[in-house]
Amino acid sequence: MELSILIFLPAIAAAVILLLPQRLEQQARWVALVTAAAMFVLSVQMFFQFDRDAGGYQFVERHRWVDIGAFNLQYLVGVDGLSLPLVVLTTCLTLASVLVSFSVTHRPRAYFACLLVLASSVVGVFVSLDLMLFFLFWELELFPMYLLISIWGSGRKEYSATKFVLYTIAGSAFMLIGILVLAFDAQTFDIERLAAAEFQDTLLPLGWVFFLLFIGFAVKLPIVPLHTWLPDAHSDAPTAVSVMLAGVLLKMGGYGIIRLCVTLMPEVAHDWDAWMAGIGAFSVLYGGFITLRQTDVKRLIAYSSVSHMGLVLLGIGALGSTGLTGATYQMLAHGLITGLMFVMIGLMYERTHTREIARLGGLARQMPLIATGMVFAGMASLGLPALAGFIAEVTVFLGAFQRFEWAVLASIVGVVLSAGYILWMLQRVMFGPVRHEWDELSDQRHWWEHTVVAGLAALVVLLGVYPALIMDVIEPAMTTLAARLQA
Amino acid sequence: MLFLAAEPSAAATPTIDQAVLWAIMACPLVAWGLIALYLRKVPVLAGYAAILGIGAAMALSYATLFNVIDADGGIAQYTHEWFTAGELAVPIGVRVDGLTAVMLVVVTTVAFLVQVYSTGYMHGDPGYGRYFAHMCLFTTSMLGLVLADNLFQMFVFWELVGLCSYLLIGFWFHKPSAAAAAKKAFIVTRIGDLGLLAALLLIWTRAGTFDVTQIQEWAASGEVKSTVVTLFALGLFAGAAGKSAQFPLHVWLPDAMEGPTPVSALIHAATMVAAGVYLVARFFPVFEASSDAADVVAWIGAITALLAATIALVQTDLKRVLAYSTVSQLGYMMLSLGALGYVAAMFHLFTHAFFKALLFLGSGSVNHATNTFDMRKMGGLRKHMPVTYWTFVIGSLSLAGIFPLAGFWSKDEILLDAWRHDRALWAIGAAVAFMTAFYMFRAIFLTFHGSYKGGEPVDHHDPDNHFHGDPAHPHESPWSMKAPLLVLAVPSIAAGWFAYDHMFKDFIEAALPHAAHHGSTFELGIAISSTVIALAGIGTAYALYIQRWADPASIRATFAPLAIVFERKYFLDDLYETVFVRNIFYRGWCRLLETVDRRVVDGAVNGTGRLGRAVSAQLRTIQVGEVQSYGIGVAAGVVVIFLAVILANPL
Amino acid sequence: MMDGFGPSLAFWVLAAITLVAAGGVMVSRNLLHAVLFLILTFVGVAGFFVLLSADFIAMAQVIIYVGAIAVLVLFAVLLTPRSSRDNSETRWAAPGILLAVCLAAIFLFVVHDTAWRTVDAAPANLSAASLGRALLSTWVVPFEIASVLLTAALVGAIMLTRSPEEEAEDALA
Amino acid sequence: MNGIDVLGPQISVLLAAGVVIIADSLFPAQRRILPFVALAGLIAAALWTTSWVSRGDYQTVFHGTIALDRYAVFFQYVFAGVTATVVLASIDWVNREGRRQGEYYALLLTVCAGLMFLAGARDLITIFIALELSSIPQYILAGWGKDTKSSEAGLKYLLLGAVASSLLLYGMALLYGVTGSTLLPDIAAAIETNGESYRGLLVVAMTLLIAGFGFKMAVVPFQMWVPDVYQGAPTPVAAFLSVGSKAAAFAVAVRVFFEALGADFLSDDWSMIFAVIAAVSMTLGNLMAIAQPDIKRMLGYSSIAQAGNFLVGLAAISVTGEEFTLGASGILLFVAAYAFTNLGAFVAVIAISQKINSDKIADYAGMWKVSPFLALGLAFCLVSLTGIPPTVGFWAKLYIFNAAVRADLVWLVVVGVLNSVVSAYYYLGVVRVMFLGQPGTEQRFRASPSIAVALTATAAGVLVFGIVPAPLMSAARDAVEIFAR
Amino acid sequence: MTPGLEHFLTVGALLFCLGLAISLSKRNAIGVLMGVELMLNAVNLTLIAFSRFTVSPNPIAGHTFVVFILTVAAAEAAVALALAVAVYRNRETVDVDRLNLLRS
Repeated sequence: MELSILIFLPAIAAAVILLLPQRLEQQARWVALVTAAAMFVLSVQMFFQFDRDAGGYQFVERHRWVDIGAFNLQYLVGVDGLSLPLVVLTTCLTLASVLVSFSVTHRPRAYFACLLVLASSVVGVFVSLDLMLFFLFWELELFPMYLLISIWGSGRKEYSATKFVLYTIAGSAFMLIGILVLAFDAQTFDIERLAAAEFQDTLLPLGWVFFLLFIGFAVKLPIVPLHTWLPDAHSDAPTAVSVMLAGVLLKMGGYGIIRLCVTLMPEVAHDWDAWMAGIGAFSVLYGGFITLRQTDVKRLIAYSSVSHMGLVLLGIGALGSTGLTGATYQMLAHGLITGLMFVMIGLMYERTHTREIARLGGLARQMPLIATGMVFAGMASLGLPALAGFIAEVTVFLGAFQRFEWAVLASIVGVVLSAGYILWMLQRVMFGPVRHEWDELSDQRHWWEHTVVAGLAALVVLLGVYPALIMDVIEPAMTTLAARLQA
Repeated sequence: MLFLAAEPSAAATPTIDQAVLWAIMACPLVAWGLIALYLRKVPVLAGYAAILGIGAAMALSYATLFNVIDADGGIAQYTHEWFTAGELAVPIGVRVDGLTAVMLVVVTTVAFLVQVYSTGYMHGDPGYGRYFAHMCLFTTSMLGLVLADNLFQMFVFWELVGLCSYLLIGFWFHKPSAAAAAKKAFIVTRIGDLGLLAALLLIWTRAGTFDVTQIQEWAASGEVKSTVVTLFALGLFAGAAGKSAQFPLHVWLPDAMEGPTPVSALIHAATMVAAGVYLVARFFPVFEASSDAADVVAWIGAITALLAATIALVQTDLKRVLAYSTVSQLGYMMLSLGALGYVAAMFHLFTHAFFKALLFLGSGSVNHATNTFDMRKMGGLRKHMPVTYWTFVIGSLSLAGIFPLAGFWSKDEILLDAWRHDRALWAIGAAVAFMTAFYMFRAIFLTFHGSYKGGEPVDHHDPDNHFHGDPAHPHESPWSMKAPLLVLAVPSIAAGWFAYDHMFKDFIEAALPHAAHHGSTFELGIAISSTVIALAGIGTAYALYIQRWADPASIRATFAPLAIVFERKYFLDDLYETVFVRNIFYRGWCRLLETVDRRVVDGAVNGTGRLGRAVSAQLRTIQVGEVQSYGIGVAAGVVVIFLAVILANPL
Repeated sequence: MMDGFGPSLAFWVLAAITLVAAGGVMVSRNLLHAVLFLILTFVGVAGFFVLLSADFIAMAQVIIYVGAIAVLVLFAVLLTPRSSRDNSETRWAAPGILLAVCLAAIFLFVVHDTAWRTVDAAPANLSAASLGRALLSTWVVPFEIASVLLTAALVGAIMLTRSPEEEAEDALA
Repeated sequence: MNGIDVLGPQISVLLAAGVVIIADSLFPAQRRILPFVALAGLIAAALWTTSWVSRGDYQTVFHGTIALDRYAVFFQYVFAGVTATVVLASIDWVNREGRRQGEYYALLLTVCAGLMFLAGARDLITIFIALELSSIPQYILAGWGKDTKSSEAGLKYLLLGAVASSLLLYGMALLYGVTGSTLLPDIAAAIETNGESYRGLLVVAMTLLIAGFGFKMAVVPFQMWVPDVYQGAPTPVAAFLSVGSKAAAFAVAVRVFFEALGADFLSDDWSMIFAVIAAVSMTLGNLMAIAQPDIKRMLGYSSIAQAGNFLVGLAAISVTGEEFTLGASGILLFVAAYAFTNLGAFVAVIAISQKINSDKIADYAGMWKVSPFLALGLAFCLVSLTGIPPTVGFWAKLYIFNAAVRADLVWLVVVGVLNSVVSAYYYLGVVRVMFLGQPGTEQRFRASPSIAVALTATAAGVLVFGIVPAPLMSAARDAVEIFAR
Repeated sequence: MTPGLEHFLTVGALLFCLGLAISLSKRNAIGVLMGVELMLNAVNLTLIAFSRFTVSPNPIAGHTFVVFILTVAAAEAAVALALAVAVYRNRETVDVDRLNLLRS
């Protein structure tokens, strides 16, 4: 029941918001806030209710949905150690997104409704245990994203929104084929049963099926060379959307690779492991190098996401319990850190209305709190120990090093690159001589701004110093998976 | 959870409670938290909180030290599980032994004194609270690094001290040079940290442990392939080289002088930069097991020592002289470690911490009076600031290695080890010793002797300038600054006396698994020769800068090419920054990739879109609007379909 | 009935008339001539029907095609001014004709490639009576549909050809 | 069961047509009532159909020429619904046009009756005549508008339609010649017994049938009339064309190809042909739609691409068992989905175009501000056409692709999904213009009640079946079960 | 030589293709219509020939078919001419190659 509430509560709230009368328009944010908070509380409660020792899926709900002969779909949701943390991440970042959007006054009803629908669909992706349900939610997320970017965005927002949607649709088109082929062979869309199925004689060679699914997820992750939608989407999206996009939407890709590609087709995963690790390492480096050249703060962070998400793939490619756990942890860590980063950039942008690094400078003097937050986020982003990113990165490296020494050695160079671009950005934006054109600007001052920044920062620290809290949830699931992979 | 009882690992262990060890870290951390959250805007309290927190840590450190001494340098280790990720199990724990105890004491003592000093030095700075917060965080991290019982944890704190170093170098972030220096420090040390990270990965995959003791035993067991040990050792050393500013990664340390002077004293002279030495010492058996790695360490150390000393000869900035001196001395320590002089290196680290901190604080005091570090604008300060002068001289003498000051004993041991290991190393060491004595006294003579040249005028329009004296009339610093100088003068003189009866040696060697004899501590010939060399250096400086037997400028002109090389720091900064980073890397490689990304990768995407529209526009022209063409389409369809069927599947 | 010289001669003559007339439709530059050729073709086809013992259909062919359609077309042609009676080809003629030739080749090929099982004697029940019965039993629905279709076409044609003045009048009413 | 009962739906529709004409001429002042008479007829037809369904009285009547089965029933519902929506959507246009109103509705109803006949036709003659009954009034309707473009569209449509139906007829004639019968089951039986020896002829006949039906389906290369006619014809008529005649063509094609030409040595051929045509149609249709500035023409091209999607289902029919059911029911599902979706889109276009007097997509800029209801409805339908959840279009595509995968036509699915991406580009382009563009006028306007009802009904269908697709799917599946062997 | 089924079919096919050629090539709408009528005639001829020659349980079907085709042809012609008139009224031409208001 909890999962259904998580999925449908925001959807219902979105409907409520849309039905608000015009004069209560500005109250939409409160409805959204209450909803997001309720979701967060509920998911956290689930997180602690979750039985860490029992394997398999928990909180499972199963209903028949479409039952037409061979076309047999279920409403089947549940969480395990992989998806539960991601669900919590989603609700957490939804809350953060709602809070950072508190100052949105342009068509607030539609805005918050979109945001909630987005949350609903992302949660749906993470908890669906039926392939078709999964795909449905996967596609559903496009609407709100498209509208959010194209209406409330900036710059070339229409271009970016369209690019985002087309890219995702293209990826999911491939994914759909893979899903259909798999489901045809196993005669079911149930992920658990698919995982148990032995695929023989599929319509397509299983490797192709893997590849088809992989493409869909790689677009989302994103993996070089399928990444160019990300910088555009990020740079033109409003803050909250960047938070959601970097924070949870990219994770859908990594989640999909683990949940579908690797779990359902372990043999193929074995054949392709070196490729995955190699592409992951390549993404890390490539993203890092290109990030160094970015002159727009948001684009910079977007490219850094490309680099960081490469690590996820590297960890997955290791196909071991450590690598997979690290990959999952990296998704969480990156979600929080980049979320925080975009919040900070958003706060800054709200005041300066520019993201051009060249136009900024010395802001730490005018807005010390924002600068502090930015430095904190930057440090987390470059993988500073005691913050979440470090644990994730090192776990990935340790997990993958046994099998792919060179890939790991190559990608640890990314650690230096990330220090390079983050510090360069901080130096240019926050430090240096004061620019008096920004003298009028205020520091962060609203309670929601404080709450978001402090909350996310606290979580980043918590994940950095007490990883066991989450690792203990992720690990059993990944160990089981790894055992299956070794078999 | 952290304080759950754990089995101590060694039998003859110190009885110190692990809570004390954790508390050593916790005290400054609490102070940090208090300052960061509540006392940022209350400068006085912030300073006191920092002093209190670090003072408490210092007290506990001394307690620990005496406890370890009581246990004859035995090892106490308390390990817990931090987290597990699949096969990976990461421990968290504390380990205390002679090495740790010495480091604890050095770190907390210097830190404490520097905090006291800072209350005077940083007085009136708008970032006063922030300063102390960073200092507390640094102390915590440094203590954590020292106390760590495993490489992973060490790495964590290793990076954290790097962060604090970054924050403190860039403390005056509005100065572009400070911001750039901070960034440079972080990135350059991170390059070294790659090696450390690789070592971390290697040790986990090959030895399956991060534990210090186990790694030492693993290396000492001799069952491991030597390349693995060598690679591991080199990885560690790469990290150490970054932190300890060894060639070719030394370039960040001189720039780090952009930070407040107390910071330079604490972080960039006494503690953090010594962490590299500490790391190598911590894993000394690994280097013992790999002579190749040891040689690399020794020679890198020697090169660094020589390089930095030569550059220090020509510096005009007091702090930079000290900075290069630090680099040079760190090279000395590395040289010693590479020459398998474990004890000597640690001993030098120990003594160096005090006198170098003293020198830095002294230079800060000078700056406090003159608003500058440029020695060409000073002179004659001896009269105005006697305490500063005399403590500075003590520090310099100690650094130069004059009997019986602290530096003499430790430097002497290093030269002895070098002599025994490789004469070439000794020769370099001796040359460096000469240069050290020379440039230190050159600095003293330029700064404190002669006539005062007026200092740097205060720019009152600069909101960041909190200088509140009058550079035209230099005065002695307040007691908050003088007291630490005086206190530090004591160990600068006396710290070397621990060499008596192998006291330090035995104590610190107990930290190693197989207590071998790592060199004796004294040999008269070496001692005399080094003293002579040092005196020669002082004499030369006296001759040139006091007696003016020769004009330094003309000497410089004579050796112009060499002087330029020194002054331009062997062109290394230019090579790195301009040639490599900016041109080859940034404007070449990254730009190439970015262009590829924009034009090719993204271009393919946009190109597909454009192609689609173009194809669409072309295709639509077949809709000419004439009905016959449409009918022809139909008829052609029939023909084509029929032919296709027949061809595919003949009758 | 097919045996013998008479039917053969009739066939060849009819074939000649029909195809030549059809070719005449093709080559006529004047629409009026084309209509006349068209009528000739219809007549030829009617002749074939007779030859194929489909007397009723032949009659219907003459009545409907010649009597109705052709006359309709003729009127339409005559009602348009002389300038619109041009019957030349468009620029698509060459490919169109080429395709038609291809199609003809295909048709002829399959027709002649097939081993037809034919009956020599005409089937017994091809009379107008049995046609009537079939129309009113098996194909009564199409029969009814056809009536609706004609009505609809009639209504539609009338509506389409009403002049704007009538329209206006109608709209006012 | 007597004939009246069997043909009840068609008769009630035709009766309504008659009543409309007569009422129009007798009571010209009461014209407002005409569409409701037409609707009454359609509702009566639907109710009549429902009464069969409730009786479960499925059978073949009139000597096998008309089948009264679930399949026919399914399509009768679709056609009644489509016609009703078009009638609703036409009211404004017809009122504005102000002329020959009764005849317009009567012709619409006639087409509807023709389509309904087609749904049950099981005999070549009946098929032909029913096809013509639905076509000829459509030619007239296409030329119904006052402007030259409309006449031109009508004439073009007719001339091409005539050529196409001649081809179809020739194919039918050959089929008859080979098998000696016009009844589909008899044809199938004859082909089973000695069809192999007539293969060449059968292939020709089959090709000609494909051409004939393909013309109505509007698939490449028989599609070229589509954009011109859609653009020129009055928009309600274009809406009707795009859904009604296309659906009917597929209805009859499934029946003919499955029931008559299902023999193994033929079905391989035609399923391959359909697969290729499907791929080409999707690709060309979508590509041509990309740069299309006129929304009606754009919808025309898109309908070509959609026809390609339908054909995927036809290609996926292999003649035995479960897979057949999936492919064929996929077509039916797609027909229903497409009916909702495309009609919805057209209804919105009708309303908007009338207000702004333009069919240019660029002129739809800022429609969201001018008329949120219409913009939202249109956007939603376009999303459904793209095949993104939660719309019925998503399920239709999914189902039909699923069928294709099961028929081992993965390559076709690849083409299909890639085309979905292309189609997303231009469908969403319209959405983008409507939602993000700056409106030329701030003058807000409301949709008329009839349009509102029509759009609400279709959009609700798109949404409801987008969330709960099961009923529609099972209906489609039951409908094709009669073919299962 | 006795004319058999093939002969009639040949004539039918040729007539059909002539009709097709005409309808595909003629500029005048009425010309095109004539081509269509020729095609329909060819179909009729084919059907009648089949009725006459082939073995069939129900040979009258061909004849019936022809009747319907005749009907439809008439209806089609009527509508076509009506549309042509409508076009002519607006454009003063029935040349289909000038009917190109609707394109690309």
